Amino acid sequence: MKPQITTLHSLAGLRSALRRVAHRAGLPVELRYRLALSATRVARGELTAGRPVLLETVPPQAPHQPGGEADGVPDGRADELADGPAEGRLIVRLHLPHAPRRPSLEGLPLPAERLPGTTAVWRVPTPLLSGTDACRDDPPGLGELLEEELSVAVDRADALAEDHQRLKHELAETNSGVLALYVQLEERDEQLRQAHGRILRQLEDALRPPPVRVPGLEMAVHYEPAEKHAPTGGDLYDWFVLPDGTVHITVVDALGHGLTSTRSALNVTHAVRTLALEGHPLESIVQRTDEVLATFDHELMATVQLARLDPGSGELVLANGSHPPALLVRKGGESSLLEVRGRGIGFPLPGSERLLRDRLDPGDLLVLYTDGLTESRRDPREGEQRLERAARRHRHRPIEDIPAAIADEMHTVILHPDDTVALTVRRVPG
Amino acid sequence: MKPQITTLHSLAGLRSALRRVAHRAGLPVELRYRLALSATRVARGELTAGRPVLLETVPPQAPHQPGGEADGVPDGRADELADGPAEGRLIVRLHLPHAPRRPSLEGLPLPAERLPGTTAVWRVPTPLLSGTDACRDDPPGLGELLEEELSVAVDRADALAEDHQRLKHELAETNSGVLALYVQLEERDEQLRQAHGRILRQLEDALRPPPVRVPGLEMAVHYEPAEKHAPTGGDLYDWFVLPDGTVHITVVDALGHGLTSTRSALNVTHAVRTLALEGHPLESIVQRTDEVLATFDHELMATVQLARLDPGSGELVLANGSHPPALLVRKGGESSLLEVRGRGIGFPLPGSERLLRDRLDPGDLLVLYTDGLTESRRDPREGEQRLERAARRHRHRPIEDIPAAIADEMHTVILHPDDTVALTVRRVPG
Amino acid sequence: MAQRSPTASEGRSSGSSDDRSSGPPGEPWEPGAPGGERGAGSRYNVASEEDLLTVRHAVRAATVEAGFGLVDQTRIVTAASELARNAYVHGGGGSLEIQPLTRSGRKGLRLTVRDDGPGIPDVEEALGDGFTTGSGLGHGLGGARRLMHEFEVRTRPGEGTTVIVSRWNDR
Amino acid sequence: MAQRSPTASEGRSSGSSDDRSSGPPGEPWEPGAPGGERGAGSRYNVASEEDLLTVRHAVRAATVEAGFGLVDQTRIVTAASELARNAYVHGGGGSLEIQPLTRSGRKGLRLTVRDDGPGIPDVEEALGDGFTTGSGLGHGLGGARRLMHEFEVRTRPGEGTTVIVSRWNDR
Ligand SMILES: [Mn+2]
Ligand SMILES: [Mn+2]
Ligand SMILES: [Mn+2]
Ligand SMILES: [Mn+2]
Repeated sequence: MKPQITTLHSLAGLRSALRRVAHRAGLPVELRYRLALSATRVARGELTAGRPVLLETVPPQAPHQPGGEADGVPDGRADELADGPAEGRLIVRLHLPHAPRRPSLEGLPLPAERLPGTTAVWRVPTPLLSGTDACRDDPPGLGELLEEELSVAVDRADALAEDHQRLKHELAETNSGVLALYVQLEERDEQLRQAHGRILRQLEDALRPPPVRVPGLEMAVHYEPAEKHAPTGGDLYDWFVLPDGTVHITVVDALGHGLTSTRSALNVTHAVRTLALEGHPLESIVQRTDEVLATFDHELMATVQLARLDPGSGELVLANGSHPPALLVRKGGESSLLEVRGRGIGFPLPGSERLLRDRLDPGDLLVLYTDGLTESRRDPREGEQRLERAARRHRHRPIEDIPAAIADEMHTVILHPDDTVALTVRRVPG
Repeated sequence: MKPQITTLHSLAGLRSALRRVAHRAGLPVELRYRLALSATRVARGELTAGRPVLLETVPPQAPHQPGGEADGVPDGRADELADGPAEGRLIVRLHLPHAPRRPSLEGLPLPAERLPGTTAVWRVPTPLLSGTDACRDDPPGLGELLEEELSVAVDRADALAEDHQRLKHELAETNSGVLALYVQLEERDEQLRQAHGRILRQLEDALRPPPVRVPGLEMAVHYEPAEKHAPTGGDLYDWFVLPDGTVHITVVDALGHGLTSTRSALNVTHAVRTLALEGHPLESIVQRTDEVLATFDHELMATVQLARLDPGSGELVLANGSHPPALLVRKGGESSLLEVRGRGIGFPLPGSERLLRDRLDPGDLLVLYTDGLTESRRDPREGEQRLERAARRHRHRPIEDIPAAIADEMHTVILHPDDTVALTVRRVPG
Repeated sequence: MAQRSPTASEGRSSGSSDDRSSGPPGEPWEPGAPGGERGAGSRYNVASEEDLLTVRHAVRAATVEAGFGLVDQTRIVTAASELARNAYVHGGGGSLEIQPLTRSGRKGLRLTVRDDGPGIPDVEEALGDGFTTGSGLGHGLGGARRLMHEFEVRTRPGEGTTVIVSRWNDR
Repeated sequence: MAQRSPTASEGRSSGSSDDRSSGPPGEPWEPGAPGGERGAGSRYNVASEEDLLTVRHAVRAATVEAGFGLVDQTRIVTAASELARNAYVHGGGGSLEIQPLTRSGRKGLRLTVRDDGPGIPDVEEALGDGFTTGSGLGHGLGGARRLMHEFEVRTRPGEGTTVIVSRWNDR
């Protein structure tokens, strides 16, 4: 086989010549049809227009003839020879000597290089031929070559289509799997949150006293931390029945937020409780609590509101240490803030200056709270006035609903978030 | 176009005949080559062996000739006609009259039906031809048909390969994305756990007193719930310095586990604390605590151990209500269980029967605990003996390590899991 | 967790996942309402298996364009594929529209998947996570909702289904 | 969370995810040690992009065979694909072996992915989750570890990498 240059006047002739050369060079069938299709596409315009093209083919050289290839390669590069004798290259140049412009080489089934001018070149690696040129004897007909190519191309397409099918299925499976995995992980997350929330609430409940049921009084409480999902801060309440049948209520707001202030608040409510149960008079309890706690918690500062209620008579007694005033709303709607001067635990000169005495008639509502309820808009006075209105509005509702209803109304605007306790007591006909 | 039967003696002839029929019937190129390739595969054996095959073709009927098709279809089924005039069918039957066995119809590029005997049949839908048979005029050469087929097949394969590439890339992207998503969700989960664990520990810490630092005494405590990750149960301790400089320690084990017993335990430690700070004598505090708490918690039952220690002199005073005995380990290794009869809060006849007085010399170690420490193997006596040995072994270690070291050793075998508190006090040269 | 405000009689349900990186602050995003600026949308038919792939590629490209990271790309592409498959399998074919969003300098992507199928008789049930039970793989609607920030279903028996989902970019 | 007992000098690290559905009770599963009964393994080359697909299909089929549900299939196939890709991209090609496991009546799957690449200089670093930062997508080793119950890396600079992972079926 030698380099050849042929002038061609028809597509059929071009294809036929190329296929025979490719076959003789032992090109794989796929490369052969790619080469034939590509050359056809490049030359079609010229041949259709009746202008001949030149086909120059340089067959691969036998291994014992290194460098021989370079003879037919005017623009041969050194790296073309670097492939060594393991495989040769069939070089195909298609010259369009009469073409008015350079042909497009875009998207050819076998990419071509462009030489200067209107020439396209393919350098196609060929397998190492064993000994003699095995394909030279008994050359098949052109129809045979075409049929072979068609068969290979169809098989390749069908194999790809099958792969494509498997791959689409795999992607669909994966998509379903990802969805299911995501849901599973999110559900796990949700369960985790719920479990932790449960423990947190139980632990918080452990800090708070159980409900007290006393004929003649209805009581309910609402508490919410400054930050959602955070545990109780330093706002705490306590309520219990004293041996004489009166109800004692403590509301405390220990300095700071978070859990250290929870401990302080617990210290206060428990000290007050024990002192009250011990029989200490109400007017001395704020001061006595300060004394008792000062010995081991020097940092503790807390405002505290103490209330005593006789369920039978409705008699109310209040003591106070720096805590915002209790609110009393009469059945008829008149309301008053029950101010009692006094200073809280850890404050200078701690203790309630006096006791305030009043009386709840059936239907009257007492509201105890921490400043988080009234000072969410920063102005205590304004907050107390809003509280009076809110409590008046809600005072006939079921007792369990009142504290939350008041808090909701008070907190429509929050400029200064703070822990909040709202506790309501209503006297009912015993 | 009419039904035809041709006897063929070569593959080339078969293909040529089929391609022309298919072309005339207006078959899409892909169906044409699939038909030609399939027929070739079915007939190859026979033709190679020199035996002729029969090709019978029934072209699609024009719309105005309903039922006409059935003439050429001896085995025609009703549903073949159900397609109506919208599209016809080219019917191709390939008879192998001399075949020794039925040909394989597996995996053909265009699936065939098998008729009785050695006949394969293809019924190929053809597009509705507009008016006259557009393809009849100017029939292309066989080579042209083949080239066209090859080009279509290669384009299809190349398009599929490109799709395949995109799809592989998409699958790879998805795989990376799923990995990253999984990691992100797991990390979120981890952060959630950590945040909740932190809050839980803080909340638990809020229930427990802060460390007490007193010259002359070292103190450390270890607590573990019966169930890992659960919060503290009803086992609690308290320690603080009294106004006279002595250290008061309370260890309580409230009935039950879980968080209701936590509230009970808190009630006890705080009542004891307030009474102690109030100046009540130690021997009356257990009984007084019962009285104070009985008024509002009728269910409460708790064992309690009270200790007073003078950091200067080492003087130790113990009171007890149904609680397991404290352990005293001397510097030299002698040990004794300090038994004090008494009954706990909520028990009948509550109160400590007497006080036990002893003295800690420098290096002596006092161990207070709840029964979870000693009764994990169900036998209190056996547990107390093991505790003596364990405390003896660890008594010289840094004080912070001792309670956990003792607990670890006591809990190598757990038959009966219970909340555990272990609290140790060592006298050091003041 | 996820807010649900379905009105069963209307067979309509919307909600947003509580993902830490939820949409920009402000009022809840109302599809069709003025507010977020929206770019030109592209619409794709969903009438064949091949269309499902085309849609997947297009959504992937849109997520990249909108600057979504790999994890969010995966979320959105997965949700889009599921919704498109639903429209194809249960709705007998339909369309998917991709619309880039911009609000407060953040980018987002809105997908609107429509079909003229039989509709979903019980949206709440379809949104339930029948996944982890392993049995009813359902429509995966619930999964798609979790994957996106905003989610709305409009359906009525016999009148087809429209699902509108969107997700905002963190960056 | 995940236990790690790496010895940096040996460039070896093993651990198990703390997944709720971890392996059967008993001693930790020791690769190579007697214990879990193992079926005959199949080995696949990982030397081309096409091989990655073949491996993915094979692992998918093995998970179905072992009775894994869709979610676990996704976990295992994702991990396998990542490890095979690592071996191909970073290890210059290698192999993946699939081995069915049985212990205490439970079924499992073990994957062994080998390459003769440069090895991983710092396994701990490679296991770190550089994912969510968006930048270093790393080897995804850490992700693969989280997806599986058991995980072991044997590597040394210049001596290739072997990753052995397994997962047990809940059912
Ligand atoms: Mn506060
Ligand atoms: Mn406050
Ligand atoms: Mn206990
Ligand atoms: Mn106990």
